[in-house]
Amino acid sequence: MVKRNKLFAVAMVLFLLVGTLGCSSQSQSGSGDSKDNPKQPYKIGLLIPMSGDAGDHGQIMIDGAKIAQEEINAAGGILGRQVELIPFDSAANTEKGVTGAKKLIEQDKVDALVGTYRTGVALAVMDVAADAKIPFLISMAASDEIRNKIGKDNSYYKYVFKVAPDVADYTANLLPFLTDITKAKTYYYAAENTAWAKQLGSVMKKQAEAAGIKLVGEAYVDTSATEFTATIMDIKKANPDVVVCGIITAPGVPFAKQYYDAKVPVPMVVTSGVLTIPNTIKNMGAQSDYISFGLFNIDKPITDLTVPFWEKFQEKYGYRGTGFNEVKTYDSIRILAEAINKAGSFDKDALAKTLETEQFKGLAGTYKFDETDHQAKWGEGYVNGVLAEWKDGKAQVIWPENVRDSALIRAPWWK
Amino acid sequence: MAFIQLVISGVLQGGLYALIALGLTLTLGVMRITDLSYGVYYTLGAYFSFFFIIKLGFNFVLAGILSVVLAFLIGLLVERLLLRRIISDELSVMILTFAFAYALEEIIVFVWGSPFRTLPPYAIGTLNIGGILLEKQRLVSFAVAVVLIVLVLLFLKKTRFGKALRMVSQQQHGAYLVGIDVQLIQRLTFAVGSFLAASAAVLLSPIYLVYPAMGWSPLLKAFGIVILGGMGSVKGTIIAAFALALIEVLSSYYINQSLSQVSFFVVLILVILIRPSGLFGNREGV
Amino acid sequence: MKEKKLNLIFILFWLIALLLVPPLFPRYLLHVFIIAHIYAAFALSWDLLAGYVGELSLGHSLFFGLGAYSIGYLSGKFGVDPWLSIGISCIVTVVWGLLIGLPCLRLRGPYLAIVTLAFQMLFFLLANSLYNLTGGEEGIRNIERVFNSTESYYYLSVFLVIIAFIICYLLVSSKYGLIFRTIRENPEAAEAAGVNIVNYKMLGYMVSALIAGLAGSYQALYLKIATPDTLSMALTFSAITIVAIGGKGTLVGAVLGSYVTTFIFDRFAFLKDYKMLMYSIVLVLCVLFFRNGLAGAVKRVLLWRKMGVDNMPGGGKA
Amino acid sequence: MVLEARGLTKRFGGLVAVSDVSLTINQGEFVGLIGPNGAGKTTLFNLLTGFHRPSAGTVVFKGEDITGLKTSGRVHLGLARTFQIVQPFPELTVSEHVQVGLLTNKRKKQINVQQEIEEILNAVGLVEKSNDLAKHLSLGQLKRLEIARAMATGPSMILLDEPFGGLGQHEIAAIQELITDLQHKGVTILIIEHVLKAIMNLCQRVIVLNEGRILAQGTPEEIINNPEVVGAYLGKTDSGQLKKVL
Repeated sequence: MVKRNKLFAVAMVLFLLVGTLGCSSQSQSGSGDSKDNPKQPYKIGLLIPMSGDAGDHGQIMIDGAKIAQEEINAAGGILGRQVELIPFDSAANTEKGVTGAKKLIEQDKVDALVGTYRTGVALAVMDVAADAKIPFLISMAASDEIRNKIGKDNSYYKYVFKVAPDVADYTANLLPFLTDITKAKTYYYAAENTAWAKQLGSVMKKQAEAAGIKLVGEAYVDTSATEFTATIMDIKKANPDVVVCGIITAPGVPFAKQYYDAKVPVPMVVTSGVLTIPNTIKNMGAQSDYISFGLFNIDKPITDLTVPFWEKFQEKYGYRGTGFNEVKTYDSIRILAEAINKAGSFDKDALAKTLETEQFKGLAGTYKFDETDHQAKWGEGYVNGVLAEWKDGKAQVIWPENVRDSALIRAPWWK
Repeated sequence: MAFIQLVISGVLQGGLYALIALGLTLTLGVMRITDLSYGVYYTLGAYFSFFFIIKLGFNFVLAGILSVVLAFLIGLLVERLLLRRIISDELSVMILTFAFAYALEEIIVFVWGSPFRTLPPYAIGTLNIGGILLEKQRLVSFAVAVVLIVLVLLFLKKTRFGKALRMVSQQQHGAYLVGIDVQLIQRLTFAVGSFLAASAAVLLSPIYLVYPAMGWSPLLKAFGIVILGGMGSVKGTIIAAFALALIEVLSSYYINQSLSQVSFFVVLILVILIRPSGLFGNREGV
Repeated sequence: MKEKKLNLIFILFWLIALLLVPPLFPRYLLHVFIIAHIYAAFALSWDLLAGYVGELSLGHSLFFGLGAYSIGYLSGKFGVDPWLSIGISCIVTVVWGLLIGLPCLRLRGPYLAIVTLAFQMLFFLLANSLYNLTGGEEGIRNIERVFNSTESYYYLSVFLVIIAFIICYLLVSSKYGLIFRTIRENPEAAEAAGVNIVNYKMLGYMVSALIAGLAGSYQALYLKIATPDTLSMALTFSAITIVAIGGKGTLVGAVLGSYVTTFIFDRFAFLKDYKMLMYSIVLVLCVLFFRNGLAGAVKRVLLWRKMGVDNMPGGGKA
Repeated sequence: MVLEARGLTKRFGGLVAVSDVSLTINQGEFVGLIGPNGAGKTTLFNLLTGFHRPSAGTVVFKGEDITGLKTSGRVHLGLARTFQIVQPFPELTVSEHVQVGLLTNKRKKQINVQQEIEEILNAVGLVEKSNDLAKHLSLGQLKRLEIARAMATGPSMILLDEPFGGLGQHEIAAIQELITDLQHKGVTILIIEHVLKAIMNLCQRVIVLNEGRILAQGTPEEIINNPEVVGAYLGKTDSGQLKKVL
């Protein structure tokens, strides 16, 4: 039994060893505070999911970010300093996100943070960034709660800006499909039973009602649902002019397939997610035809940056962007660089002031942040989206009119 | 009319639920282990057919057969290399199979990446019989599922292996005494379970979609069905599968569409609490 | 009785080592230690059930999440004092443990595992979908800040994990520990020896829920937010991995495993997608070949000359 | 009368394992329970000790209806048992096996646990093994450990399920002695045994179970000469052959 003593001694040694290991590698990487030094790169921490169920988004974000980095560096960097990207896998998990933010700020000494895919992660990381007074550009997380939080304590979240669209922007993106394209009087909302889809539904309802369009039915399905006979029967019974689909994860595909097979006589438009990704559509065959969807960007001359970016992306990585992840990450980094260049100094307060007052060009349009809640504005003259329709596995842009490929392609069985 | 349509949809779905749950019920009965990696064979079946159809361009039937055969072989290997070592320790088996399910998911991400994949349909279109819509794809999948289930049932009833399997399931010790190679029976049963899970995936992945975490939901469904039907009762499993599918479809139309999963868990929890041996189980003390 | 003294020595050494951390280590590592302590407490609660009572709780993150959401509600929504909130949320998780345990613990093995999993999935689902009640993916925010410095949060985490360890240790080294082990070893024989297994399992389950809930509410307090991540299956999976690596049924193993995995995770952050793969393969190998984990290996190295390893009393069941 | 069963019936699905069994056992009695394989002896034990719930019938112990009581509750009342196939706690030491029984013994104040453990281990002859893990014991030692664990719960009645099964002559004698000692201490004993010879000497009364029913009961002498018992054991042969077997 006395031997147990040794057991704990060894345990202690192991424990201290691990700690020291952490310590020693820390001292290697913590390379000084020589900020504003033109020799030092300008470090941007990317907080993105690279594993877990949102894992595939992360790589696309990095791919978009790298193009921004190359372009900025080729143009002489940010006030002469080269841009360095330091990604961290937040695994779309709140605790990992905070760990990442702390590591990037305290150990890697980044100058700014960009990222987060999940709203929950963004909300937790905001506080870390605000405490450390590090600029944080939220690129993907969309919920209103972020800008509400900034709006409530604008001086504390002075350096936090939301490049990502708001919930209302997601639905505003779809609205032309109802008003201009189909001239619908009624619509049906089919979505998955998540908070996000419910938020979308209630905002959509408000916007549609303002445009004189009535909601005639809604269905919230499980995130693991596979059988949609009941939903489709309910849609047919409600007889809307358009179906708005908020099923953005796995069940979206069987829903779309069943929707196609059942020949529901009205067009469907999808807000975002699985049915807007080329990879999903690739092998669906005819069953993906006639699905319309909203996107934040596509290879059309929306600004003069857009087409070159999409071409560069395709050429460099051999796949098409999704119009979400890579675009918003690219834009965030560009905005950051442009703002510092405009401010003419690395001073954070000057940067915040510039971000609050100036306008910035991105792939998706012109970014102008709200002065109180730091939300990028949406609509004509600001950031705007596009609507497209799948036909033969290709995305045909159907809105806005100045860049569209064709008018809405109608299925033979639509009323 | 609406009711008939819903019942038909429920029955079509039920056939596939039965197929998925059948393998698990055999494994549980014969091996007396809680196999939390059962869903992995479903995922593997889907990825194999994705690989054969999309990457190699095989036709659906050939790809399907190759996929289920591969799943069968992997089942054999897993039983031999992993489970056999610790099969007597219930807790270790659960931890191991849980870890294995996770590991395999990560391997799939490593090999095929994590994005959603889709497969082309094997039968397109819908039959309209007096206003009742029948998707051809679901009809085909149901038919194949029923054929497979009937084959398994015949196999259990008629063949020597089937009889030995039932003997092991009922009286493991007795089976030893009459000279049955229990290990062999267990290994083959485990592989047959993998085969059935994979065949369900082959039939369903062109209807749904393919992604690394796709196996968890069928695993839970299968467990729910097996528990509802009574552990080790083949008859109970099949009845429970159809009952569950019908409840899902009917409740989502007449009550609320968002509640099918919640109601599944609630029903499952209630059944375990009120009648732990399941609807058709007769084993004492659980 | 010597063992008791030695365990006290361990706790003392450990405590001193932990007190040395803030002056010696950079601030970021304090955060890593805090996370490691949260996981250690959570893993301890899981080990108490799996390693001593012999029950596999596959949905254990349920209690972690309940702790996190309770403090989220109390402090974040109703503005209750955060310290009081921690206390109340512990009571809440114990009550939930009772509510769920009472009917479930009559069940054995696979049934209990699946029912706990079903409960966890149900709550995860509800947390994600009941926006008005749970905030969905955004979780429950605005949990009051209790300290301004990471150091203070660190000391609190030390307090938390030591308390968790001591509770578990006192429990398993008392007569209850012996009774738990009889249930693990052979429930029927335990019943025949007069052990009312349902009652004792209930006791283990409630203490385990309490500690998991404490870990969860501390995490929410520290991050100032409670999100559905706290109810996820991945969290349970990490507790299982930590215990499998550290050594099941040893308590020390849960602590060691947590330090090792948290620091490895931190060191190998650059591995991205591969680290989960590595992690799960390590876990499979641990279950197959290294069943007594780190604590077992340490024991083996120390004792192999003196006596047969198999003769070690009180060792975890392989 | 210590233990009484009235109309005990147990059905597993379609199979009736125990059918309408009524029996009484008196204080201090030593009763044997015999019957061919599959006669339902162990199932009857499980019904008496609460491992199974009867499909019909009641069990009364010391005048109290215990039909709905769990096994542990019955143990607390003083009804202990051993198992046909030994059920040790493999990773626990021998003394811990006894300690568990003492811990759950609610009728007795725990004064000196260590001393009591020693006493019991002495009685079963395992005192020098007290720090060994159960998994390292031989079958004979495990059988004795079973009895030690049951004794530790302070029973007034013990149900022994084949305590001699699989043991050699020498070990059988040792356990026989142990059981006789128990009886002398006033413990009521109900024993299932295949080694009929062993119990024929020990028992005051023998109950014969066949196909789930009580076929006969009486003194050992009466049982050996009962033609129905002989038939049940050996089919249609004569009683002389049974006597040879015994």
